[in-house]
Order: sequence, then structure tokens, then C-alpha cells
Amino acid sequence: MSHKTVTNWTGRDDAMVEEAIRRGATRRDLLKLLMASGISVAAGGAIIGRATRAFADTPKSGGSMTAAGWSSSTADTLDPAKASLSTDYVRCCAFYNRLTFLGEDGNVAMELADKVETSDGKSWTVTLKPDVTFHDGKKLTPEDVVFSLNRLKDPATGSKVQAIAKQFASVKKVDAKTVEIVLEAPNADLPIILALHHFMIVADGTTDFSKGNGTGAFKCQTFEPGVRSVGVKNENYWKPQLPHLDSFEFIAISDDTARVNALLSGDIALAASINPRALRRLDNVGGVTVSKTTSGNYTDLNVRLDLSPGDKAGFVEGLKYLVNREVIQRSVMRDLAVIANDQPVSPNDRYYNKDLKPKAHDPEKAKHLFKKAGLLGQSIPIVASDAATASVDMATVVQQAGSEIGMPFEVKRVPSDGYWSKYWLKAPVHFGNINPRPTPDILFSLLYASDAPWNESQYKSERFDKMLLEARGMLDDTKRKAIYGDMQTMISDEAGTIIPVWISNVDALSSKLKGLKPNPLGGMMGYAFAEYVWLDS
Amino acid sequence: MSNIVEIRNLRVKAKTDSGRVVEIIKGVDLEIAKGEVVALIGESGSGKTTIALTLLGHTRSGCSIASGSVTVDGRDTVAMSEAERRRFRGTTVAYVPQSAAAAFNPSKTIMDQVVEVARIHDLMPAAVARQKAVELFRALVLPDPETIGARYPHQVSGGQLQRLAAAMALIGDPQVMVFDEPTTALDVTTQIEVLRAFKAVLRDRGMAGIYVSHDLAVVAQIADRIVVLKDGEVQEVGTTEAVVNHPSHDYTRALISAFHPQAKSSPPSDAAAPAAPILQVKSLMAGYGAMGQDGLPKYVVLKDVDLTLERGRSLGIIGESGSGKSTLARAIAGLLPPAAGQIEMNGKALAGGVRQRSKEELRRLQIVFQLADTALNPNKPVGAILARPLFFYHAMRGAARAAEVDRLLDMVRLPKALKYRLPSELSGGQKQRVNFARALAAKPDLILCDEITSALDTVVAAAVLELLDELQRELGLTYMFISHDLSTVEAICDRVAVMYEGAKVEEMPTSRMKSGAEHPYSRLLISSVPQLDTGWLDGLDDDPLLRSAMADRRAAERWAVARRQRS
Amino acid sequence: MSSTVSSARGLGLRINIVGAIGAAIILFWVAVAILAPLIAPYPVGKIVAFDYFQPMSSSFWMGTDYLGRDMLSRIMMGARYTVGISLAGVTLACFLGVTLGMIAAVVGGWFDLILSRFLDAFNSIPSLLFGLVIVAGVGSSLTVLIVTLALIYAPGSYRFARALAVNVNAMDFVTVARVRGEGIVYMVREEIFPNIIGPVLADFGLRFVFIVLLLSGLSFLGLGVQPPQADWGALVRENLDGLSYGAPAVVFPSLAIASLTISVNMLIDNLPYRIRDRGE
Amino acid sequence: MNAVVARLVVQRLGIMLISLLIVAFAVFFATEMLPGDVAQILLGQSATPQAVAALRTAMHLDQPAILRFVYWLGGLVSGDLGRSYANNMDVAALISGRLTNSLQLAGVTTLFSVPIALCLGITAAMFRGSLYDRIVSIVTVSVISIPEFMVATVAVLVFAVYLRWLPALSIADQVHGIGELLRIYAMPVITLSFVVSAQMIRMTRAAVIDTLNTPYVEMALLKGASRRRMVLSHALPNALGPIANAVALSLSYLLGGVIIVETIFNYPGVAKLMVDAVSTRDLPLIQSCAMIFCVCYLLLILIADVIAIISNPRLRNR
Repeated sequence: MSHKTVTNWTGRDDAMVEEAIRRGATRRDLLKLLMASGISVAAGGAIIGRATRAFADTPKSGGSMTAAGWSSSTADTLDPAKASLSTDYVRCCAFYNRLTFLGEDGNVAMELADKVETSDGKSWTVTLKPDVTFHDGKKLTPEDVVFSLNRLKDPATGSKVQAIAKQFASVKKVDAKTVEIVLEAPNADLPIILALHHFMIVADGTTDFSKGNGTGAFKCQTFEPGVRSVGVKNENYWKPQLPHLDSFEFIAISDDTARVNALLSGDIALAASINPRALRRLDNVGGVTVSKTTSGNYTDLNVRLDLSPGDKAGFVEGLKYLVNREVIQRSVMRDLAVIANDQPVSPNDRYYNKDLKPKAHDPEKAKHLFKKAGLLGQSIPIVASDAATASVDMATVVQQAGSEIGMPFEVKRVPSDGYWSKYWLKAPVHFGNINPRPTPDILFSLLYASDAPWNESQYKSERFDKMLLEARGMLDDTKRKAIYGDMQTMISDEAGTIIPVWISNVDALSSKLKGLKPNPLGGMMGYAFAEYVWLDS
Repeated sequence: MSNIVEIRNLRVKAKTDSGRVVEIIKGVDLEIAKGEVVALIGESGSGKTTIALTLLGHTRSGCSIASGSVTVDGRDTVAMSEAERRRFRGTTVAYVPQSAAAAFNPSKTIMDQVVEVARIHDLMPAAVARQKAVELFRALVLPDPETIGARYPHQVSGGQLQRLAAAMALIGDPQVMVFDEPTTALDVTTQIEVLRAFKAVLRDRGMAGIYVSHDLAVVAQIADRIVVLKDGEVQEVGTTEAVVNHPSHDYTRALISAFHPQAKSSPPSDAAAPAAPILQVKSLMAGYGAMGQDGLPKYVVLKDVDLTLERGRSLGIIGESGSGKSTLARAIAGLLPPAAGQIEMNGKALAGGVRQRSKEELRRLQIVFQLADTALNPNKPVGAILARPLFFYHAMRGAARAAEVDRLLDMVRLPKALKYRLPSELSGGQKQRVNFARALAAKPDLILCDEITSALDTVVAAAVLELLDELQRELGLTYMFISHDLSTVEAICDRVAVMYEGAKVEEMPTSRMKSGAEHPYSRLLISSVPQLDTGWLDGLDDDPLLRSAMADRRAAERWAVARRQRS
Repeated sequence: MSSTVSSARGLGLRINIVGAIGAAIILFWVAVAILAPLIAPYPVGKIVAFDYFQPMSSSFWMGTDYLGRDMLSRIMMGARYTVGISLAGVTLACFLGVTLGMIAAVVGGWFDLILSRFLDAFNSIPSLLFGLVIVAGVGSSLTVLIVTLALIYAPGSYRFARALAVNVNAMDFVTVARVRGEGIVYMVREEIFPNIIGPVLADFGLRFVFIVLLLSGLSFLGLGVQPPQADWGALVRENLDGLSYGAPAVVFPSLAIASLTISVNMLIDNLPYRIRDRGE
Repeated sequence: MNAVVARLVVQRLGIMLISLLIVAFAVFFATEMLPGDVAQILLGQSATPQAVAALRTAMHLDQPAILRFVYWLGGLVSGDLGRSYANNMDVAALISGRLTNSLQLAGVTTLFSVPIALCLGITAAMFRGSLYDRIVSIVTVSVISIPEFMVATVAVLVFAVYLRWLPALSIADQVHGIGELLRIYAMPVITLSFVVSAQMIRMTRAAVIDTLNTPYVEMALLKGASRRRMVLSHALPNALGPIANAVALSLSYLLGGVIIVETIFNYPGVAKLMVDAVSTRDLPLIQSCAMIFCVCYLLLILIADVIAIISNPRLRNR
């Protein structure tokens, strides 16, 4: 990477990635910090202490294992552009590769690309690694990269990242080894964007994705959408000595208790995203270890500023004082969460504004504000659903606090089916759930810009929009950090979104499974566990 | 000659649903000598069936033997263990059920059930048992004895089933046969054949038997001695001759007198001009099943029947089961719309179905059914049952209605207190009186009585008929009286029509019924009614009247066949 | 408890032990349901203890649930929903099913055929899809919940009642009423219903059990009782994780459900009967 | 005999067609009422209006729903169940695998629960009023009052986690032998039997008790038959009709109603497929699943009626 580019600074955009990137720290600080955030001893349970970190054991090859995610349906797909849930990401990571990859220590590592360089942040050149072949024997060529990236822009593919891929003005082949990407506007985050799961490289012209023909560590043996998939070792994988496993099966068990039971009974070796309440059960059981990653994922209470009651001055602020963040962190999330300050940028992000403190739980002040807004005593419905993690329990906490100061909130629990299309963004007071975005720029443009597609509380501020554009192209890091800091304060004070906590992701695995390292890309080692884990019988 | 059966001081108690214990058999002594047939006579509820069942060591649910002994072939069934009783039943004592149609298991062939006793007690190999059964069928004069065993109970007539039940009892060569009113449910003509078969079998095998019945005439043919029972106590014991000719106990006398109904006192206006016809049935055709192209249903039951009914008179309809007499009543009542023909009431044509008739037409014509148990709603007290028609037809309410209910109960000679009782708490006779009172409540012109006395005991039936007669004179009612029992028809009807296989073969005044019947079938029917003298059944064999009657049956069948070709 | 035969309108009711126990338990739960707001020690939604799935203790007689809320008060308040909604649901289901069944038996012919086939087809649509459509169509409230429960179980009780009614319809006293010219309503209400009430009640008892369980299924869908309240079935489901170490939070609601359903069926199997002294 | 049965079967098949049509239209209108459509669901949170519109055209879902439904019905006649919206695979292929699983589970449960339920029902009737009879009815009611998901979870905890005898998940595909079959199906079958057998036991007991009070059973007693012979060879044949009906009603639950067992044991059956289909508004898949449930339900009832006719000679050869 040329000197002028921002190399040691990393960010990712990934529709479903939970990520913990420390800013500007040296490698050693980073590890210490990751360790710290990874194993913050919870007041209640001792179990979190046991979250082991995989040390550099000597990997053994051979054997096969079964892993279980938490949701799958007939809409499962091997088309990276359409991937929408964890199950899809695991399969894509196993069968395909990306140009760049976020390493375990949070830096941008190269994968299919040898070099990703830019001079002005606007036009980037990508040189490919030589002699890489697809499962069906076809050699990797620039045409594949051009095809893979362009199809993300085309609305007909129905890709999840179409809003982001719009930034690619053009993607052209330069010569047999290099591809040139020109952006609409300079964006320093391109290397991070290219590490997204949706940016996997597929063979040029592929239409039927049910075969999973990629360059990845595993070949797709069986794929039954909504049921299971089996990957077998790709003998001539271009990364030496990888993968260790002979084959791996991936299924989904939606019932949390059943997933834990399946792990305890030895049917599966890895159970993803364990429900906080189930942790106590893993406490006194041998042969099971826990891997915890703090992520940028959060469930937020949104109040539409343009609808009643949100439009009454003081209501939103009152609500911010009413929400008891400690109770949510301790009782609802069982300490698997970090208290947040009502703005979307996660504590691991280098632009996180440390000195922006969340509003303390102050029921009396809240009562005063509600009275000022003329709403005290009015029954206000709060829409919650299982679709937004722990939103129902959070709603009951708010309702309980409200009833103690004479504010009768009514929790309306609605089915998760069709929640995102029918209630999210539309109900006056409702819960949402936002997956982490790698860069503040993407977060703000997606959620808080005046024209943002997902402006949950209809927060409109020209000043905010101006600052957003200014920061995007800014190459001077300290000034960019200052702007982002101010923007976070603006959101925390003015926007109608209340973010009580950052939710951590916990995976449980059998102690025989080695090599799983907490990864900033999210749970199950950034969904790429299959390539790196091995079985130590 | 010790007795094959000795019952000493038998007491049986029963528990009513209110938990109260009632004694239904109050100390009965009885013995049956070898080869002797003793009859047990009495009204229903007198305990005769209960006593007969103790011979098999069986008591119906809710009853238990309080004390006394029932020694059969030297062994006391009361003292036996259940296992011993099981070995005892079917081999030493055999039972012939009251309604054979219900006693045969519908889902097993007749032969399987007949030879079952042999298999249960392992008396003989299956093939031998089957051969023995076929011989028994032949002895009991059953049609095609070799193949009847293969059929199912619903493919055989009631009379044949009754004789098959006898064969089932005989297969185990029992010492004692228990007959539990075997011929009550049968038509008169079939009853003769069954009685004759039983008598022959008992005589050939010299077996002892106990014959339970409420029909003195039937018992007179078959029993050596008669025991008369009432409310669980023996009223009188004597040889058949003694009891029939000079009964000592007044209850027995009532039984015998009920047997000779006084001929209907001819109405005063008999000679006067015939009263205006209240109901006319013209060439009525009716049946069941899908309508064919010729406009007639698949199974035609009524074949162009013509009838006229004069006001204040009563017309009897007699015929065997399957002759279409009940279907006629249902067609007139509008339950079965006729396929062809006309029904006119007071000169006006009546619509086929109940729905299309006016309330007034429905009020004028009432129907009373045979089985009082299913004709009264078990969950409504008598008062409510009677009040409904009063409200429905005459919109009576409150005190007037209550008074009218009391008047109706008086009219049918029932105590007012019965108003609060449920039908299940009344006796058969009382239920039929309530049934009739309900018809009267509508103040009808015509009442269709569909075999209303055939389920009652003779004494109770006689009382009900007397009531009907009085009410006819008092209220000028018209009756259409359907029955298979000729003495009933004789007691109440002015004219009688004989039906055979859906057609009216003859109609005549009841007075000329005994002697003047022309049609062969009428004569056969009339001659089959059992008379009170003991020799009647035996006499039938060489009785010219009967031989011609038998010839008549074949003639009647030929006539019916000819009719079918013609229509 | 009997009085002279002639005068009494109806004699006293007599009930055996098993039926009495059943009735007692039901009355207990109904009392709890009515008095719940007064006697519940803690507000239903209040998180009273930090530790979740706490064992029974003096301050929390039935321990705490997965969020640390008092289980005893949640079960008491839950009784309102489980007892109330289930009884309303099963009564409406049986009322609909039995009435339609009787009318189909009396009217017969085309009406009976089409209605039976329609309800058969209706019965084969899984209750989940049906629940979802109802929520989507009319949103969720207690009345909607009761109506959904009723519609899901009405076809079953229709089939059962119709079979009984067809037998009674063949009896003579119904024919007499028909000949008299009585209307369908009278025949159904006065002649048929009193004679099928016994077995219908037994079916009512069994159906009550199924409805209590379906109620928890529906709340899983978001159609059921709105938080912080929860019916017993939902209580069991949300505390299921405590099962592996026998947390009282999951044991007590299950016992509550079992006690209610068993007592309902004990009562119905041993219904009090009017004493009829049958002396001739 | 077969004339009567043949006529009934033909009549019932005709009625089944009508019922299927009713179900097809009912399900169609029901799904139309559900919020959002396939495109919105697939795009999920990132469902911006243009993306939804674009995807809809790509999946040629832009014709009005009623038109698509009529095409689908047309296809149904020629046996083509159409293609799933969500993953564009052939619906028949999608369903066939899972249908065999569901039928397998239903079959094993039937073989396991029906004999036990009948024995319990008959013996309870034989000794009615006794302590045994009372225990059976109390146990039946208490068994069905435990929520299904609780029974399943307890079974998994005890047998899979604690004792490790049985696998916690029932992966239907690795079944290569009877031993394996038993291990895989043990827990789901036990759980389902709990739910299904209660209704059968109560109905069998009532049916047998009714026939025990009939005159022909008393006749058998008076012929010296033992209690066992009275029940088995006299009472039972006549009670087959109502029993068959009760069994059919209970087993019809085994296809559509077992969603909870399929989720907990991760058993890939049709019920779960239907749930997925509903959540992704995959109309052809929903329709096909609803059809299957309806056909199985009506077939079960038809079989029950045929058994009733065959077991009763009076109806068999009129």
C-alpha cells in the first residue's frame, strides 16, 4: 500500500458483521484491549472468566464437525450478494474468498488481492494473487472481480449492499493481473468495504449459485436450504496447509435451549449466539468453553420526532432519563452488554467519542419533562417484538419504570413475522435492531442523514449533513475524529433514538474444537471458523 | 325324582340411583322337576326375568342376591365362584334371549356364535359342533339349514333368529333351558312356528325349562305348571289347566279377563247414515330411496292404497311387520311425502310434507308412537311436555295452561303429581298415557295410533284401550289404529283393513272379522292368534282351518307375486 | 338430602369426592384470578432481584423468573389470563361447534354436507397460519385472542356434537315435534340440546386442556397476552432454560397448568347429578 | 362388499376436490392479508423501495397476485407445484424430501402410540370404575396438560444431555439401520405419543364401554364367555368404527401440528417448511403445504370411515 494511504487504520462495512476494532493502538495494546473487552469479568457470574483465547497450539488436520447457527429458512442462499443471515455468511466464507480480509488483530490483510493502492482515495488499483483456481478448475481472472463487483450495483440481483456499491463509479480490467475501481467520491474506507461478506468473488457470469462454486477452503457437497449444508476439504486450496477439517456440516437450531442441549449432548461442536440466560447452564459442565466478542450491534428504542408523542418537546429527553441502563445491562442482558450513550458508533471504533456520557437514570427528572410535555398519565404504546433482540424485555423495564412515576406505557408485543416491513420505522414508538457498520460514515449516512433510508426517528439537521460530507473526504485524521465526535454528541442530544447498551455475542464450543479466536468480524470467528479450526481429539 | 331346580327363599335387592336399596324379589320359593316346563307370568317389573337369570347365577347391573339359594342340578349358583359359574353357563343351564335380533352380535356370522358355547367349554371339535348345529337348525324347521349359518344376523328374519337362539342354547346339551319371553317381539304368524319348534325340541329331549312371559295364551300352549308373580312375590302356583280355567288369585283373574276384550259396543249411530269422511287416501304410492324415471322410489313400500275414515269412528290397520302399515301412518302424518296419490282431510287436499302444511292442518292430525321410551323427551318433566302443544297451538300461558295440563292428566287417569316427574320415572302404561295426553292437548280431529299398546303388558294395554274408547265417545275423536295384535283391533275399531306387502288386501267391519274374512291372507292372519285353551297349538296340526290357512299362505304369496308383475 | 317425592320440584344435588376436589381446585384458581391484583406481593413487571432463577425463599415464595421478577405474583396475575381467556375461548368454541352441529343434524341434507366438508377443510389449515393472519388482519387484543382460540377449536367440537345430535334426531320425540310443525330453533334448544349436554361437557373438559396449551403457543407468536403480563403457558416457555437445574420458575407454572386441567376434567367426569328417587 | 366401499370412496374423492379448492382460496386470501411480500422479506432491513421494486421485477412477481394464483392452480392440474419464490427451486423437490421425513415420523409415532393407546383404552373399559380405570384417566389428562415443548425439553435433558443415550437432534438422513432408527426417533416419537394418545385412549374407552352394555355382550356372558373374550371378540369388533375415527382425528395432528417437536429436535419436516414458507410469503410453497395437509387429513378420515363400514357387516353388504 503506498505511503499516502491510511494503512494502519481499518474499518469494515458488513451488513451482519459484529466487529471490535481498536483505533490507533499498536499490535500489543490491541491484543491487551481485545483481551480486556473480551473477558470483562461480570459482576454476577464467574463463567465469563473462562472465555479462553486460542493460543498458538499446533493445528491437527482431519476429522469433521457440525456447527449450529440460530436461524435458517428456505430463503438460505449461496449467492454472496443475497446473503442475509449468519447461516449464509458461514457458507460464503467457507466456499468463496474476498479481495481483502480482516485479520484476527483487526488489520486489513490481503486475500485474493496482493495489493490495494490509491493516491487520491477516489481511484483504487487492485492487483490479484497469481495461480488461484475455482472449485471447477477455472483460473481466477480480473473478469471475475469485475463481474462480482458490478453485479452488486444491479438492483435485479437484489443485493443487500446495493446502497453501498452505488459508490463504485466504474470497475474496469487494466491488465491480466489488475483491476481499477473508481469511486463517485473519495472514500478512505474502500479496503474495509472490500472485506465485506457480500463482496466475495464469484466466477464470471455465474447465475446458478446452488453449487457454491468459489475459490474457498471447502467445496459444497450438499446444500438443502432451510435444512443443512456440508462442505468437504478443497484439496488444491491456494492457502497452504488450510483448511484443517476434512468436512464440516452447518445446520440451524432456532430454539436457544435446544441449541445448548445439542452442544452438551455432543451432537454439535459449536453453538452460535448463546442466549444470556443459558450461560449459567454451561457453568458447571466439563468439555465446553465459551467465546465472547463485544460487538457494535444494538437494540434501540426509537421515537418518531415527526409524530405524537415524539413531537412534544421534552418527551424524548424524558424517556432518555427514564431508561434504566444498569437494569437492562444486568438483568436483561446478564452483563453480556456494555452501557451505551444513545449514539451508533461502537466503543471499539477509533472515532468513538469517549467523553460523551450517557444520561443517568433519573425518574424524577423524567417525570418533570413528561409533565412539561403535557403527556404525564397518558397511555403510550411501545411496539416490541422478538425480531429485535431482547426488545420485549427492555420494553417491560421501561414500562415498569414508567408505572412508578405515573407514566402508563403499554407494551404491544407483535410477531417477528413481517416486523421489519410493518412496524420498524413506522410506529410512533418502537424498537429497532441495527447491525454494526464498520465506519461512522456509513452509520451516519444510513441512519441519521436527513435523506437516510433508515432514519428511525426522522432526525433532520442540515448541520449534521454538512459535517457528514466534510468528514467523508477528510484525509487529516485528527480533524476527522473531532468532526465525528461532535456528530455523536448531536445525535445523543437531539435524535429520537435511545441506545441503552451494546450487545455482546457469545458462542459456545466443545473443548475438543481448537483454533477458534474471537474476531472483530463477528461471532464464530467472523463466520470464517471453518477454514481455521481443527479437532484435537 | 329330585327337582332339577330348587329356589329357596330367594331375596334380591337393587340400588336406585339415589342410593336407596329396594328389595325387588321378596322371598320366592320355586322348583322345577326333571323334564317339566314351568312358566313365570307377571307384568314387567314383577321380577320374573330377574328370577330366571339367577338360574344362570347372573344378576343385572345394580342388583345383587341378598339371601336364599338357587340349586340347579344339585349345585347352588349363589355360592359358586365366578369361574365355576362361567363353566356352568351354557353347559348345564342355557338361556334363550327375549329379543334374538339384539342378542346376536351383528359383526359375527351366525354359525360362529351358535358354536361358540362348544368352543368356550371345549365340548367338541369345531367340525363336529358345526354338524350338530346344522342338525339343530333342521330340527327347528329353519329354511336351508346348511347355509343359514354362514349369514349375518341382519340377513335373517326375526322369527328365524329366535329359533337360531334356541339352537345356540341347545348346542351345549344343557339340563335346563331358560326362555326369557322369546316370542314377544314376533308377529303372530311367526310366533306359532317358533312355539311349535320349542315345544317339539323340549319334548324330544325331555329337558326341563323355565318360560318367562306376560302372555297367558302363549304360556298355556307350552308350560306344565304356571307361577304367577306380582311385585316380586308369588301370587299363585298351579297346573296350566287349573290356573287357566279357574284362577284363584284376583290378579290372575284380571290377567285372564284382559285376554277376552269385550267386543266394541257398537256406536249408537251405527245404523244411521255413514258420517262425513274425515280422511280419504286415494291410490297412495310411497317408498324410500332414489326416485326412478317412472317417478317411483327405488324401494316402493305402499302400492296404491285407498282408505276412507269416517268422523267419530276408528279404523284398524293390521298386518305383519314389513306390510307397510307404519309407513302409511308416516305418509299421512307428512313425514314421508308420497310419490303418487292424494291425501285429503275434510275434503281439502293435504300437502305431502309437514313443512308445506298449515298449523291448523297439523293441529287436526296427531300421531302417537309405539315405544313410549323414545317418544317422550327424557330430560323434560311431564308437565313441560304437555304444556308445549298447548302453547304452540293455542298460545295458552300461565295459570290457564297449568289448569289445562291438570285437566289433560285427569282425562288420561294420571295423578296430577306426575307433572314434576321425568318420563324415566314412569311405568310403561303411564308413559303411553302421557303420550296420548300430548296428542289430546292439540284438540285434534284425527289421531294416528302406531302400535301404541304392543309394548305394554296385557293388563295395562287393556286399561289404555278402555281409556281410548271412552275418549272417542266423549270427544268424538277419530282413530286410525295400527297394530299386529288382532285382539286390540277387535277391542277398539269399527272397521279393519288388512295389509300385506304394501297393499290393502281387504277391509271389513270388525264384527265380521272372525268369520267373514274372504282374502286368504286375512284368514291366515286371523287364525294365527293363540287361543287360551291349552290344546289349541297341538290342534293346529290337523285343524282343517289351519291346513287351508297354510294353503292360503302359499296362495297369498302367489297373489302378491302376480300383483308385482302387473304394476 | 332427599325430600318427599311428590312435592319437590327437583331434589338436592349430590356430588362424589373426586368431583368435589376438582370443583374446589377450580374455585381456588378462580378466586386467585379475581383477587390477584390485591394479593400479589410484587408488581408483575418489577425486577425485584438481581439473580435470576432464584430458588424458593422467604421473600420470593416461588423464586424468581429469568429476569429476576417474583414468580408468585406472575403466576397469580397469569391465572387471570389462563383461567379467564381459556374458559371464554373454550365456551365460545363449544357454543359455536355444538350449535352448528345440532342445526346440521336437524336440517340435514345439503346444509349438513357442505358445512361438514367446509369445517373439515378449515380444520386442516394449521393453527399457526391462522393465528398469523388474524394478527395481521385485525391486530391483537384479548377479544381477538379469544375469538381465534374459539375458531381454531370450533370444527372439532362441531364434529363431536353433530355425531351425538344425529342419534338424538332419530328419536321419536323429535319426530313428534317435527310433525307438530316446530321450528329448528325449538327442536335444537328444547329437544336435542338437553339430551347431548352430558358428553358435550366431557368434550368441553378435554378441549379446555388443549386451549390452555394453544394459548401459550399463540403468545409465542405475539398474538397472546401482552407483556409484562403472561399466561401460565407463556411463563413455562420463557423460563424453559431454568429446567436443567430445576428452577422453581418453570416447575410451578407447569404444576399450575396441570392442577387446573386435571381438576376441570375430574369435575366433568364426576358431575353432580340430580337425585331422582325412582320408587314406583 | 366393495360396491358400497367403492361408492363411498368415489363420493369422498369428489368432496376432497371441493375441499382442496376451498383450502386453496382460503390460504391465498390469508397470505395476501399478511403484511409485506417475498421481495420485502428477502431484502429484510435493507429493503429500500427501489431495491424491492427491482427484485420484484427480477422474480417476475409484478403481475397481480390473483393472476399468479390462477397460473399456479393451472399448473397444479398438470401436477406441477410451481417454483418457490424464495430460492427459485422446484417446490415439488423441496417438499418431497421433507414430506418423506414427516411421513416417516408420523408412521413411527403411529406404530408406537396407537397400539398402546388402544390397549390402555380397552383395558380401562374392561375394568371400568376400578382403581386402574381411574388411574388411567387421571394419567391421560395430566400427560396432555404438560406443554409439548416442556415434554420435549425434559426428554432431551434426561436422555441426551444427562444420560447421553440418545442424540439430541433427529437428523433423518443418517438412518441406516433399525438400531439407528430407534435412537434417532426415540424422543420425538415419545413426545408426540404423549400428545396424540390422550384423545385416542378416552374415545376407545367410551366406545368399548358403550358396546359392553349391549344385549349381545350379555348373551356372551350367559354363554359362559370370560371377560377377556367378551371384550375382545364381542365388544371390540363393534367399537372399531368410533375408534378408527378417534385415531384418524388424532393422527391428523401429526403432520401439521408438530411444529414444536420439529423445531426442538431440528427435524426437517413439512410443518417447519410451512412455517418458513409463511415467514417468507412463499405463496406456491404455502399452497402446496396446505394442500398436503388437507389431502392427508381427508384421506385419514376416509380410511376411518372405510374401516367403520368394513367392520360392520350390516353396512358392508347391505
